[in-house]
Order: sequence, then C-alpha cells, then structure tokens
Amino acid sequence: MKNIQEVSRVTIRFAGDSGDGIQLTGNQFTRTTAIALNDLSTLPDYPAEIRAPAGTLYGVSGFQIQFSSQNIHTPGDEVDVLVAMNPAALQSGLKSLKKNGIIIINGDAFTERNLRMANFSENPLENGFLAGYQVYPVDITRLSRDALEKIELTHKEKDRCKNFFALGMVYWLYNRSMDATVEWIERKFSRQPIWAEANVLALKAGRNYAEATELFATSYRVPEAKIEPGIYRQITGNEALTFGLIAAAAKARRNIFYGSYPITPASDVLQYMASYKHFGIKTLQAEDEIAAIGAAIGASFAGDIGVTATSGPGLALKSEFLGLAVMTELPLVVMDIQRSGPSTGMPTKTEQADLLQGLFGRSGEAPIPAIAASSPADCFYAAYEAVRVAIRFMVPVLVFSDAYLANGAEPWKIPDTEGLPEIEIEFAKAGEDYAPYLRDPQTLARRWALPGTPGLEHRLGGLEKQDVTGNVSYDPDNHEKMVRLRAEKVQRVGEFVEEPEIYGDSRGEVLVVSWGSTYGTVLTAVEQLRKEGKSASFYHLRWVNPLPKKLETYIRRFRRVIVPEVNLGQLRRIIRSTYLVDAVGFNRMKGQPISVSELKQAIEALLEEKNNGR
Amino acid sequence: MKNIQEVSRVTIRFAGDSGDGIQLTGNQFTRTTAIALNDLSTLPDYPAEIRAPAGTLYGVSGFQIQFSSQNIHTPGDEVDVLVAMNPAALQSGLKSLKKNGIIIINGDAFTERNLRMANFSENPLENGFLAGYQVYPVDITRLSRDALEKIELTHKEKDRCKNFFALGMVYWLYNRSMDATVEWIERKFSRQPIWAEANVLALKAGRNYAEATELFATSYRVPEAKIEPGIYRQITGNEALTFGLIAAAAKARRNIFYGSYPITPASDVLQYMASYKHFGIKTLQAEDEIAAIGAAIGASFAGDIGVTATSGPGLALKSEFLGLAVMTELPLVVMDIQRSGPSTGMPTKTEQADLLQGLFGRSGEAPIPAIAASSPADCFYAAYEAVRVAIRFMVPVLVFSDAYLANGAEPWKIPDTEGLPEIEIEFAKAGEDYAPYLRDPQTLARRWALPGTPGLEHRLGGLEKQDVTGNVSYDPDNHEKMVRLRAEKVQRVGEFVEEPEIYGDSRGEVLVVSWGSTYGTVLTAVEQLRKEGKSASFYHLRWVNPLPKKLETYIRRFRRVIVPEVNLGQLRRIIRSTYLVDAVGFNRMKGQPISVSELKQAIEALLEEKNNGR
Amino acid sequence: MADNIPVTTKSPKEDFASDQDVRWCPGCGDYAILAQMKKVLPEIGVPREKVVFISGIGCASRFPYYINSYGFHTIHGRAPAVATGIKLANPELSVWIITGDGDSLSIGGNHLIHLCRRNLDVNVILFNNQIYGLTKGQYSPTSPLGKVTKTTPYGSIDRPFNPISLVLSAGATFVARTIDRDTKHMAEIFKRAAAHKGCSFVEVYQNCNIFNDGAYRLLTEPETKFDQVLYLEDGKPLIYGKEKNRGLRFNGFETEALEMNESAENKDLPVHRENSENEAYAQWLSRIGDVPGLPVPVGVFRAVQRPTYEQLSEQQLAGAIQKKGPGDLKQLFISGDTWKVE
Amino acid sequence: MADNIPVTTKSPKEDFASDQDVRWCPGCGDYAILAQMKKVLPEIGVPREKVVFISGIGCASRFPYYINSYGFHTIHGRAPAVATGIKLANPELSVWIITGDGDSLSIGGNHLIHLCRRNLDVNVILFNNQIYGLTKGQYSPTSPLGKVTKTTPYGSIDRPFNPISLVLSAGATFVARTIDRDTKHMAEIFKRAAAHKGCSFVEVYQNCNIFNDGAYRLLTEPETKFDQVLYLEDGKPLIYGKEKNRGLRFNGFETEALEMNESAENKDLPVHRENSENEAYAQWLSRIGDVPGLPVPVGVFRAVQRPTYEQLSEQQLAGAIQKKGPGDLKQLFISGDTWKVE
Ligand SMILES: Cc1ncc(C[n+]2csc(CCOP(=O)(O)OP(=O)(O)O)c2C)c(N)n1
Ligand SMILES: Cc1ncc(C[n+]2csc(CCOP(=O)(O)OP(=O)(O)O)c2C)c(N)n1
Ligand code: SF4
Ligand code: SF4
Ligand SMILES: [Mg+2]
Ligand SMILES: [Mg+2]
Repeated sequence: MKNIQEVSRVTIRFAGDSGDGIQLTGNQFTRTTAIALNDLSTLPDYPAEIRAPAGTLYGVSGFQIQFSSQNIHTPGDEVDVLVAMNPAALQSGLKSLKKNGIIIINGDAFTERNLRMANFSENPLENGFLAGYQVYPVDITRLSRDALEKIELTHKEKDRCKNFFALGMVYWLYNRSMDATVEWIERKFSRQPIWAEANVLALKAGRNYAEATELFATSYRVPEAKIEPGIYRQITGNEALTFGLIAAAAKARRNIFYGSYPITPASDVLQYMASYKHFGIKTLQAEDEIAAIGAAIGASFAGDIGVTATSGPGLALKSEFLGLAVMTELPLVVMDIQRSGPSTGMPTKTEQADLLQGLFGRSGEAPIPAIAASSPADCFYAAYEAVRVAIRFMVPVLVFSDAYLANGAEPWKIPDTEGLPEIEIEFAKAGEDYAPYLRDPQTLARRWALPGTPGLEHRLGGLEKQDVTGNVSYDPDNHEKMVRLRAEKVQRVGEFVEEPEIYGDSRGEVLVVSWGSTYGTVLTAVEQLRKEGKSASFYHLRWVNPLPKKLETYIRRFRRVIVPEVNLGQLRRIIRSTYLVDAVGFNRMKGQPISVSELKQAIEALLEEKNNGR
Repeated sequence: MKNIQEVSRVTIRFAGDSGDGIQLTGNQFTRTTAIALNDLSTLPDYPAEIRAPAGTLYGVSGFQIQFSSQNIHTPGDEVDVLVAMNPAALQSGLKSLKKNGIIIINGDAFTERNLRMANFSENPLENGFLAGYQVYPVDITRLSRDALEKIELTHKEKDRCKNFFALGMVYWLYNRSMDATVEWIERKFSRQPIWAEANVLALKAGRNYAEATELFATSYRVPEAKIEPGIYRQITGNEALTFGLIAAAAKARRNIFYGSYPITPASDVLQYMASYKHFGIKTLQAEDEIAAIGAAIGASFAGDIGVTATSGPGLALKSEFLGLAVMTELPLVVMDIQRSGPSTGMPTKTEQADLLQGLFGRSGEAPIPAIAASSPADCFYAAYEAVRVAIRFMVPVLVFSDAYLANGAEPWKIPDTEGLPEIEIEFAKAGEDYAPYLRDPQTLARRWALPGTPGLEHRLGGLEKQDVTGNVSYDPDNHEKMVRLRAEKVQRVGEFVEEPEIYGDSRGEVLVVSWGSTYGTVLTAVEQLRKEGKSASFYHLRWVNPLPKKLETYIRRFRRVIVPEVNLGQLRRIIRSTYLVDAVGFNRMKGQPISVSELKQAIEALLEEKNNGR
Repeated sequence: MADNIPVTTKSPKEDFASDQDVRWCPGCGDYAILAQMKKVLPEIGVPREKVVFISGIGCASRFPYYINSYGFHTIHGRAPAVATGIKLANPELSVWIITGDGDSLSIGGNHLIHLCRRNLDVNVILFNNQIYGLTKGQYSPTSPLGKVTKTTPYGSIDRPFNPISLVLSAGATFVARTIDRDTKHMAEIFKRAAAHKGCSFVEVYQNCNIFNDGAYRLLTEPETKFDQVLYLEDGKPLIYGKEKNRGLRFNGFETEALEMNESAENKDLPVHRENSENEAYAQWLSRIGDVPGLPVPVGVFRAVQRPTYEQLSEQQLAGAIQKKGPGDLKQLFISGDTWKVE
Repeated sequence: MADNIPVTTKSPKEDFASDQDVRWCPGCGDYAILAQMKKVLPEIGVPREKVVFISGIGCASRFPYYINSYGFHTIHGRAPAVATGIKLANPELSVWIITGDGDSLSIGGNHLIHLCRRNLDVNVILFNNQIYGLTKGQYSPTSPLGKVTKTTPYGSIDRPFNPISLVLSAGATFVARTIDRDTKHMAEIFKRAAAHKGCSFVEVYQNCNIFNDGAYRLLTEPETKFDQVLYLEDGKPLIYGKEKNRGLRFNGFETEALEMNESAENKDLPVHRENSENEAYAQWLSRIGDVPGLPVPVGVFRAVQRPTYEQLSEQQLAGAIQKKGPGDLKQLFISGDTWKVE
C-alpha cells in the first residue's frame, strides 16, 4: 500500500550533535545512493570545535546530499528533507529548508535544556512554529533503545545506534535497499559482533517503523541517472589530491617528498600521504610551513618531486621560499586549500580569496603557473597536471583547492592508470657539458641535474642568475632578460596544457567566467538558464595563470561577462585588466559556496539589462 | 686667463674603489653645490660586497650628481664628467658618459694588474680607445703624495687623501669655492689635526694643479637656481623616513615602537631610530621579520605607535601578521624599502616590484592602504602621513620606498614643525561602555582602548569578529559584512587624504601615471616634452591604495595613458582593471632607475601614433 | 633562595571569568588550568585591567577568551613576539603567554627561545599535551619517539624536545613544571611565576583526552604517581615515593637513585637549589624525567635574578634623555649640515 | 669513546676549489675556514659529486660558491630546512650546512634546533663572528651584553645565546667548537664532524675584521691564548695553560679552577668523556667559557650515537613496502568502497 512518487532531484540534510554519527550516516546514504545509480553531490559541514558540547548551535554537525536522475553538480541550495537529531540541528537547518519541506525530528532530544541551548524559547513542535513544513517528530532515541532491548549494551551505548534508526527511516522514504549499509556494518564491526548486530537492528527498526506506522503518506523514487560505465568510488578533494600526487610520481618514476605543516583544511593530505609510504612517499611534518616548503625545495634539488600543501596563512609563510623556487627554477608543487580569511578568519569555512596572494604574494616579479580544481574528484587531475607541468617546465606550480572541495565528496570514476598522460624527465647526464641555466628553446625550462652525478656540480641560489651559466650576476641587462624569461616561461605553460571548452554557445548575451570550486554551482545555474532558453554560456578556467588564449575570443563574443567568486572579485580584477572588459562580479563572502538561485538571478539581471536599454 | 662657460645643467660621476672615499667626495661636492644655490639630485651606487677587492669591476663605488640652474628631479641619465680613480671605474662608467664628455683619470692607477681586473686587454689611455671623449689623465696618486711631502704620514696613509685632490680639480672646473669643504674637513678632523692638514693640502693641491697646468681649456659656471628660501639640509630617503616617524610621534604625543630586522636597504632606518631614544623611541632588533611586526602589533595594542620596516623578502615574511593587523584593526605602519627581486635577487639594487605583494600578498580579503614616497625628502611626508592615517583609521598602512630613494639624497627644505598637520588620538575612556568593534560612522575606525584602562578589558584576535562586539563569530552574514566593512574603511582613507594634482594640462594626448621613485624621471621627461610643445601631462600617485578619485577623471580626458614602472607593469595592471583603460607600460627591470630619454621616446611614440592613424 | 612571593594587595574579589562560552572538549585538562588561573589571578595583586593574556593558535590558545582581562589571541607560534611589544610598550602590565606544545615548540620555537634569552618579565604557560589538539591529532615536538598519530601512522621518528632543558639553555630565569591534575601545586607554581621578575616559563602537563588520552597517566594515577613524580622544593633533598623513601643524588653528572626503608628526608642527600649558579644543575634535573625508572621532577627547576629586558630598555631611554635632553623636533631637523637660502 | 674516523678511500687529489671569485673582505676569518674545508674534503672519502653545501644568507653563507661541489645558497636562516629535504631525498649525499650566527641563531633558530632533535646526518658549521657581517655591522644573538653596534648605539641589552648549550639541549649528537686561527684543530674537528653519523654541530669562532675585529683576540693572541683556551680531548683531563699546569674539575655542579706548579696531566682530575650519557656534563662544559676567569673549551663537547633521521625514514619506507608490497596504483584507486556502473 505504498504510495510512490517519482522525483528527479532531492536534497537531504542530516544534522545533529557531532557525537550523533551524522557524517557516518551521510556517507552510508551516499554510498547507497551511488549504488542506486543516482548522480549525487555531498557537503559535510563540521563544527569548528573538536568536541563541541552536546546541544549547542555551534556544535551542530551536518551532512547534505543532493541526488538526482540527472547530472548534478552541487549539494543543493535548498533542502527537501531535514533530519534533525536535536533542536540545535533544527534551528540551524531551517534556514535552507524548502517551503513545505520534510522535517524528521528526534522528539526525544527536545528537552528544555536542549531547546534553550538552541535558542528556542518555546518548543517549536508545540507552538505552530513549524507550520508550512511537513513535520515528523519521532522518538528516535526511545524507539532505538526499544529495538535493542535484547542487546547487552548500556543505554548510553545503545544511543550511539540511533543514527541508523534515522537512516532506516530515510531509506524507506526513498525506497532504498539497505543491503549496502548492512554489508558495510558487518564488515566494519566484524570484530565486535555485538555492535554489528545492534547497528543493523537499529537500521532495520527505523525502516520498519516508517513502514509499519505509515509515517509518511508518500515515499519517493529517484530514477537512475545516465552514468558513464566504470568503477566508481566516493572521493573527497583531499583524497583526490593525494591520489593525484601518487599517480604522478608513479608515472614519473620518482619519489614524492611531501613536506607539510598541519593546518585546516589541508592536514588530511599530510595524513593520507603518510599512510602511503609503500609508494615511496617520504613525508615530513615540518616545524612550520616555511621549513615544509624549504625541505620540499631541497628534495627537488636532490631529485625527488617536492610537494607541500597548506592553507592561506601558511601560504603567506611560504612566500619567501616560493620566490627562491622561482629563482632556482626547480620543480615544486604547492597546494593551497583555501579557507575563510583574512588572518585566522573562519578556519573551517570555505573561501576563494587567496587567488591574488597566490599569484602575486612574493617580492619582485615572481610569476608562478597556477591550476585550480573544480570539484572534489577533479583535485586528482589538478594535482596530476601540476606535477607534470612542474617537471616539464622546471617551475613551482600552485594548486588551488578550498575547504568546500577538500571535505566534500563526489563519485569518482576510477581512471585507467595506463590512460594517464606520461610524465617524462630528462635529467642532465654525467659528463655532459652542463650549463645550469641553458634552456629548452620550446619550454624555456632549464635542465635538472642531480647531486650525486659526477661532473654536473653546480650551485643554485636566490641571487640573480646569469643567463645560461647560472652564475651570480648583477648585470642590469641580464636582470631584465631573466625577469622576462621567467615570465615568458610561465606563459609557455599555456601552450602545453589543454584549454578548457566553453559550455553552451560560443557567442551570445552573457558569459560566466569562473575558477575553482564554484564550478558546480555555475554549471547548474547556466544549465538551468539555458533550459529556460536564455543566452548564457559558461567558461570555467582550469589554469588561472596563464590564462587560456580562448578566453579572450569568447569574452569578445558576449555582450556581458560576469565572474562569480567567493571573494570580492579577484579573478574579475585579472580579467578586467587583461581584456579591458567590463566584467561584473557576483561575490559572496559567507564562508559557504554561493547558491545557484542567487547566481541565476544575477545572470538574469544581466540578461535583462538589454531590455532596459543598456 | 680663465675661459668660463655658462651651462645650465651638469652631471658628474665620481667613481673608484670603495676604499677611495668616493661617497665622501660626492657628498662634499653636493654640499658645495647646494650652498652655491644650484638645484641638485644625487645617486650613490655602492658595490654589493662589504669590502670588494681593490681594482675589481664589482668593487667600483660610484656617486653621481646632477646640478642645475633650473629645477631638476633626477641625478641625470648621461654623464658630462666622469672622474675615474682606476680602470674599473672607467670601464663601468663609460656606458653612461656623454659623447665628447670629460674624463678625469687617475693615471697612476692604470697598472697592468688593474687593467686586467677591469677587463681591458690594453691600456685604453694608449690605444685610442677613448677617442671621442675629452680625456685628462692626471697622476693623482703621485701628485697628492708630492703635495703631502712634508706631512708625517706613510705613503699608504697619504693615498687616502687623493680623493680630495681629485675634488680640488673638479672644484676648479666648476668654479666652486672650497670653503665649505675646508671648513668641513677641519671640523671633522678637529681631533686629528694632521689629517685635517693633509686633506686640505690635497684639496688645494688638486685645485692649484688644475689652475697652474691649465689642465682644462674651459671651466664652467652653473648659475644659481631659483630656490625657495629656507633652511636646507641633505637628506636620504631612509633618514627622511626616520624623521617622519619621529615627527609624527611627537605630534601624536605617543611613543614609537620600532621593531625591525636588518635587511638591505632598510637597515639604516633601524640604525637611525636606535640613535633617537631620547625621543621616546623604543627599538627592537627582533629575531626575524615576523617577530618584528608581531612586536609592533603588540606595542600598538598597548598604546605605542607600532612601526616596522623591511624589504621585499622580509615583507613576504610579514604577510601573515599583516593579516592579523587587518583583522584586529590596530594602527601600524609597515615600510617596504624595495629592492631588486625575486628572492634575494640583487639586494643592493632598486626596483618597484613589491606593489602587488604589498596590496595583495595576504590570505583572504585583507586590503591595506598604501602610500608611496616619490623622492628622498618626500619619504619624510610619506612616513608622517602613514602614521596619521594608521591612527585615524585604526589600520595597518604600507609605506613604499625603494633602494633608490633610501640611499639617494636631495636637499630638503626643513619644515616648520608647527606647520605639520595635527595628529589627534581619542582613546576609549575608562568606564565607558566599550564595544571594541563599534565604528566611527565617518572613518569606520573602531576605537583604541589601552590595556591598563579599567573597564575596557577586551580580547582581540585573528578569528572573524562579530560586528560591534568583536566577539568571535562564524555567522555567514556577519563575515560578509565585516569583509566589506574592512574594504570600505580602506576606501574612506581616500576621502581623508589630499589627492595629488595633475602636472600639465588637464586634458590632452598622453597622460603619464606613475608612483614612487620614478617621480623625478617622469617629471623631467614630461617637463621636457611640454617645453617642446608636446601634449603630455603627468599624474603621480601618492596613495596607491585607495586610488584618488581624480585619476579617473583625468584618465578619461587623454587619448593615451602610459605607466612607467621599474617592474613588469604592476600599477598598470591595477589601473587597467579599475578604469578599463588601455594603459600601456614602460617597464625596465635593470636594478636602476629608468632613464629620462628612454621614457621620453616611449611617450613620443604614443604621441605620434595619431599621425600614424591610430 | 626562591623568589619572594609578594602577595601584597589582593584585588578584592575580582572576578576573572569572562562571558564567553568555554569551547574545549568535555574532560579536557585545559579546564583545570583555567580554573586555577582564575583562582590565582585575584591573589597576585594586579588589577584586572593590568593583566594581559596573549596566545598563539591551538586549543590552549583560546584561553584569553575565557579570562576577563585584556587579551590577544594572535597567530600560530607568535605570541612571544606580540608579548614583547606589549611589555616594552607598557612595562606595568602583567603579561601572560598561553601556548601549546605545537605553538611554542614547533612553529614558535624561535620566538620562545629569544623571549627567554631577553628575559622579558612575562609568564609563559605551556600546555604540553604532546599532541596537536586543535588540528585534530597530529604528533608534536614533545610526542615520544614511536608515537602513532594521524601523521605518523608508522610511529614518530622525531626525537622529542625536552622543553625545560631547551628554555634553560636559552636563558630562562624561572623554569618550572606542574601537572593539570595537581591543582594545588599548579596554583602555587602560577603564583611563583607571577612573582618572579623576569621570564617565567611553566610547563603544564596537560591531558588531551580526545587525541592523546593518558599521556601522563603514570604521573596522575594514585597507584603510580608517588613513584613517578618528584616534587622539587628549594633547600630540600630530592626525595619521592609514597613513604618519601626514595631519593636522588648525583655522582659527578650521573644520577643515582636510592631506595631506603624509611623516609629519606633527613638523610645526607644533596638539597635542591633553585638558584644554583651553574645552569648544568637544572639541566641535569631536566633530563631525569627522560630516563626510564627515574621520576619526573615537578616544581621550580631554576629561579635566578637577572635584569629584565624592559628594565634595561627603559633605562636606556631614560639615560638617553638624561644625556641628550628630551628629543626636540626642531633641533633634530637642523642637526647635521644645513644651509640657508634667502 | 669518540666516533671512529673512517678515512677510507681518499678521493685522489680532488680539487674542491671553484672557479668563482671569493668576495669576502681581505683579512676575513672566513678564508681560513674555506682553506681548511678544501683541505679536509678530499680526505673524508666522499667524491665531489656527492658533497652538497647548503647555506642561508650572510657573508658566511656565500661559502657554497667557493667549493666545487653541489651547492645551494638558500634564503636567510632556512638552510636546515632545505638540507633536510636534500638528505631525505638522497641519504647518500654528504651534506654540509654553512651558516652565520645571525642566520642560524636569529632568524633560523627554530630550524637549527629542530634539525638537531631530528638528528639528521648533516654537518652544521656555524661561523660565529658575533655580528651581522653582510648587512654591515648590526649585533647578533651571540654579541655580548653591552656591545655597541650600529643598531645598539647605547649597547646591547639582549643576553647572548650560548650556541653549544642550545644545540645540546636540542639534542645534537655531535657538538664541537673550534677557532678560525687554529687551522690544524679546525681541520681535525671538520673531519670528526664528517665522520660522525648524525647531526654534527661545529661552532667556529670567526673574526670579522671589518665590523667586529678582535672579538676573539684573547683566544688567539700568543700572550693570552694558552690561559684562555682549553682543548678538550676525549679521555684526558681538563687542563690548559702554557705549561699545562691549570686544570678544571667539578664539585657537584660547581666548577673549580686549579693552578699547579707543574703539569696537571697526571693529576687526579676528572677526564673528559665525549659520550657521557648525561647531557648535563656537556652543558656544564658549555657554560664554562661564559664565566670570567675560566677558559673557553674548544674541541668536541659531546659525541654520542643515535639513529639518524634518514635511517629511520628509510626504514619506515622499507618496512611499509615489506608489509604492504610496493605501492600499486590500480589497487590504490580501487581501495575502499567502490561500485560498478555497467
Ligand atoms: C600558520 C599556521 N599554521 C598552522 C596552523 C594550524 N594549527 C592551529 S593550532 C596548531 C597546533 C596546535 O597544537 P598545540 O600548539 O600543541 O595546541 P593544542 O591544540 O594541543 O592545545 C596548528 C598546527 C595555523 N593556525 N596557522
Ligand atoms: C628574510 C631576510 N631578512 C634579512 C636579510 C638580511 N640579512 C642578510 S644576512 C643577514 C645577517 C648576517 O649575519 P650572520 O648570519 O651572522 O652572517 P655573517 O654575515 O656575519 O657571516 C641579514 C640580516 C635577508 N637576506 N633576508
Ligand atoms: S582536542 Fe584535546 S586539547 Fe583540544 S580541547 Fe579537546 S581535549 Fe582539550
Ligand atoms: S664583513 Fe666581516 S664577516 Fe663579512 S666578509 Fe667582511 S670581514 Fe668577513
Ligand atoms: Mg598540544
Ligand atoms: Mg655573523
């Protein structure tokens, strides 16, 4: 007697205390959704505190997932279903809940104390506050305890299973199989069978409860999406960076030296890298960000692929060494997982405001090529390509990611390792007549000569180098030449890497230009507008330095250009200065990704200008 | 029987080994010239090494002075008279010598060894190499020894006087009185009368030699310039910065806390500041640049005026703390005496390539107002104004200078201390209801509350601040608001400070826009062009952030805009992006100031475009 | 001799609790330290408005928010720099630096040792939990060799610093250690640190129950602590054990551990001298805790008097004024060679 | 016991002189150090291509340009960081860090102590001239109190570091001092440093004749040096004086200076042990030179064996491969939860 409705796109947000197992719940739902062949996108949202006190607003842990029978690119602006394990989760989740959206509530958690901590003066379940939503208060705590009656665990322990009860209900609501989660639980707790049993029981109890009580009048089905065949896995941005580096090292047949200093949200990468020592990866948790990049540069000098990663404040500390890397023309990869600034800012929140720091935050003329990842999985390709370019051009390369990509996950089609582009290194050879600053005429790269090789002894350093010989030189003309050579070399990277393609028509009314993690949002907005017949196209940068040649061509073919960014207009500044086009910005600085609907409005406003006589 | 010719403008270059007393000679000539009421501009040019071996090319120490009966603004592109105390000085000085220019040579120094070290395969005095110049080889060493025959000094000691012999000759050549120098020598060596006597003897001997031997067929006179009445002194850029800070502190009736770490070419400032403790100046030679700015921020928190200075690589290290200063909105002055980069670069040479680092080299959106000094003496006013703005707006302020200004000197008309603008501080008062981030509606400045004041206890930090209260806040809307407030505050500085005036007509063909130490060169070029009837005007920025409102007005009124810089186009980038004007650059990266004649050519090329149909 | 403890004017009932929610994990050792600090502050005789807490970044470094005084939560590792500026700007302030083992010994190691050598009159309280708490569990420069953490899945290969030894060699004039769980001792040490004129360094063994729980269990559990902890007392022998029946002495520079049947108090053992002229003594003490089988000393390792940095700085200022007169702007401008144009 | 000195295969007549002009001031102590290094290098049995010199910024730091080997003139204070990367990337290289007192103890202090604690097998040669040479004469962290320099016109108020003490407390496993003017001794110490497996730290007292001439005059002039310098020799008593008639011993931790009428060589004096287990002994030695009236020890203060960082790092790599097999990219990609879309 199930009333099943088909929908094409749903956003669910699980929220509760950080002790409530929200992330785990979200991940299980994600996996099941992926296996059910929906396209999906997720956004975890941790509290800033390590262990925030239970019940507080700032302690709410959230996990949002959008899934669909169509391709989707964001975790969703508006939430269809909010699972609120306590009042604080409800309070903070309501903002983004759709009108008439579903709220599943753990009624047991609505105690006076919790209500107070969540800034509710009265119980919102009782005073009509939630009118306009479909509210389902369930005594989840009590019901899961009941379900585990026979299990020999304390009350407190049993309460740790209640997230599975909630998950069971949601599975019912979306007609999901529980198999994958049951299998996962059994694997995960294979050594603690009592926990395996308890969690599975809670899961099933939740589903049964929904079914038996006919809790929801309707359940939903999201049909399968068209998904490219292949083997998939969930991958976060930080995992993908790690994999990208490892893959590049394997292809280049060199070791990676990864020097880093922990900083949110980049620390994971060091943690992951440290666990892959069997790939020949050397990790150094340095005493600070300066030492981390210094060691990476040293390692590159000695023949490893030197890599370091950090976030904004750490990138600031690396500036001086980045200048040395520019001068010594060694391959190096520096990854900036941006977070909300300035200064310590909001360290767990996302932002894109390090672009200009990355491009210009060094003394003197010290240009560096920079690539930006556009999605969690794309971090893999960005890191891989960064290594390729660093080696091919003998330059430091910047990789931009951000907190949103770092922690967010998406399904990743596992690539064929053979299909990855080759990375070849031609070291200078023993006995050859080595001139450290002699350049490849095409790439302008100098050659890498490894300490240990007889006859190639040479000395690098931060003083200006004489062209070809690399000796110290104060010659005015030489300096001018070298400054321009270094700049030209970075430009040449543009000839080596592939330029992105435009999405949509290649001429028209409004061109949206963006970079980095806004990709999914912008794509969604433009997709929707185009479906509505609007003349909007989208060009997403991959390398933010150098800019692709095509960009200018496209810019000239549109009446208006808009640059959405999670900053005050950093790429926009570059585009304006480079192409002298009156690009407008769409800028939001809220520590969050920008929203599709707001962006759509901004683009629509530009589209309508014409009618208003611009 | 003196044949005196009147000229309006002369450039002399003294050059020799760093042991030859070149700087001293130059300074004496400068003083004498100033007293003779010529306008003048000087450029010392030290070797990079502490004590470069005698005779080497890289060990040449030079001092260039241009003086004139008109106003002049640069030490001159082309040299009229080269005084070469050895072959290396000749070799390196020839490049900039005018056709048919005068060369006074110490023939004694043209030994085989010295010739070899100077890369002469033959003696240029003998092989016609110097044809096309007026060459005066004089055995300066021997002649001065002869002059000091009676003095009880060793040969080696006597040789230290030979620079005065050379100076004596030049004094004759330009009809200068020796009084000021004689008086200076006697004062300087009042405790070592033998040295006083020796130097005076050498000086007079040089002059007498020129006179007696009728060495030069002609001597020259440069008539008095129209110079504003007042008391003058020579001042270098670094001295002027020091004076500016001290003056501002005196006016504000607060102590200066000056934290710094030695780095060329900023070290002088720390050295000067340390000698002015009786002005209530506290100096800290910190363990590094990071600690230096950190201590300055701490001092500002506690009520001193925190100041730090450095050069490019040091500014990179200060980036992270600059972000904290932006977030905590404390008054702070950070001076960047730019040098040639990237990395260690050419540390004794000048450059303007830290502009973008200064404006953007921090994580997150962290705008900072920035002022640039335009001449050595102007450093005084730049530093003074920086303190005023820092206090008035509760912001860190950047002051740009560079090696050229730092070491260069010019006559400075000593200002009336009463005439300096007032600097008032209104601290929060004990007992008031203090909200750390409540703002003045006009300046948007928050109020300064000093530790030690009862009732104003509050806590600052780098985490995002809640508007008004200053509590830590992760609220998305608050963050957006604060980011924009901080940006707006910097813009408001533009309403407080005076905007520079345009030089020349306020509409026309070519507008030259520049910043910093290129001032004198650009002014000279535009002056000359205008004399030739060309339509060129000049707008020199004082604050490079925020930009003056007038700039846009002017930019729109000229057919072309050109931005000369000693970098690859950093201000140009900002101007292009802000005004969408196709500003072209004139960029030279030689570790030297740009030359008037080259710049003139570039402007002329723009002026001629029209005829060529653009 | 120990420093005098001039607990003079108690600030009458001042409350140092701030209005901010304390956001440490439940059970964190930081709470105990905060509680003792709030207890001690009213007793040191400095009014609230003259107290400044300065910190870097880390769990520990959130401390200033929780004390109702002036405070500055700066950036990672750099609190000593900021504190130096504050103290030089206003030597009358009572300045406290709160830092973690990562903050002060990893990224901030240099500032810490320079602070010590300059002997600025500030108090450094280092919360040593042998882990990076705030960034969720990476090893720190005090984590023991072999420690498995998030960034050392195969165990740490970095030998740890001995913070006491390090600051001693850097010239700290007051060096002490205490334990979060021993609140009375902690309070005593904080008071001593506050009273000391010069740079006071206090290492607090602090439990991070989330990422490094039990790092100091042996030193805090009743079954083990008496044999594991040696309380240093000026002028008293180095004895420990529940029955005070264990003692230490040195033979040359080597350490001898003695065990007796009765209290060792009146035995002929060398006595602890906080102000021993030769630093090597405190250095010796500092290394004892590293030796398996020997107890960990807590208390004051060293306390000597040296002129403070801000005193010397103020003296130079005063001296310069005395010598040259208070700075006069007009005179400054016309100093050196000038000339007049009419 | 001292380290063995395995001077095995002498590189046959290798010339380590580079083709670059040496640009130090005439008379600078750096020349003597360069000369000894060029003399010693061919004797340590490492071919030129395996030698890497790494420096920061300063006069001393120009050193790598003057040695014909691989070299890296990095940035101010950061040579240890770069060296760490080089050595971890290729443990077979013989890595030398050349640094000045400002470079290593001011801006670079933190990297130095972390290098020591990690015990990377590199050799640090610190040219201590008690001044900033390259920037023309500002005081440094080793300048004595009261020193008048360009930035301390009223005299320095910063108490100097004792570099030996600092690196000892940081865990350096080989710590020595020598003097630019004593070239034979210097050569010996360089060889010992090269032979030591682990982080070797050598402080060289170096005269900057331009900005700090004569800082070590008492230790180098024939009239005074015998009474001012004590040569440490493993297993030998601490004696000095022209007649070897002066000696030192410790009483507890206090130092006693003895003067006798005859040679003190066979007197009952404690002998020097480089590998004394307790660090306090070397710490004691390190402070002797600070005491007026006592001689300055030169030679090897401490030499002990600890596993090196790169050994441990390599072991972990090898261990991981042994445990998990050499990394396989395909396996990596499909590790964790995967699903198939057909
Ligand atoms: C420049 C910079 N690098 C890194 C970080 C990230 N970070 C914050 S706190 C911390 C370490 C915290 O450890 P500790 O100092 O021991 O303090 P605890 O949290 O254990 O109290 C790190 C690495 C940062 N905030 N800034
Ligand atoms: C980041 C940075 N700050 C400052 C400097 C300027 N600087 C170069 S060398 C030096 C100190 C040199 O002293 P020391 O290390 O003792 O070497 P020495 O010249 O005496 O051999 C300084 C401050 C620099 N190059 N880089
Ligand atoms: S992570 Fe550890 S140190 Fe930080 S608050 Fe939690 S328990 Fe305390
Ligand atoms: S300044 Fe001093 S240390 Fe530097 S080269 Fe000259 S004498 Fe040597
Ligand atoms: Mg810690
Ligand atoms: Mg030095």
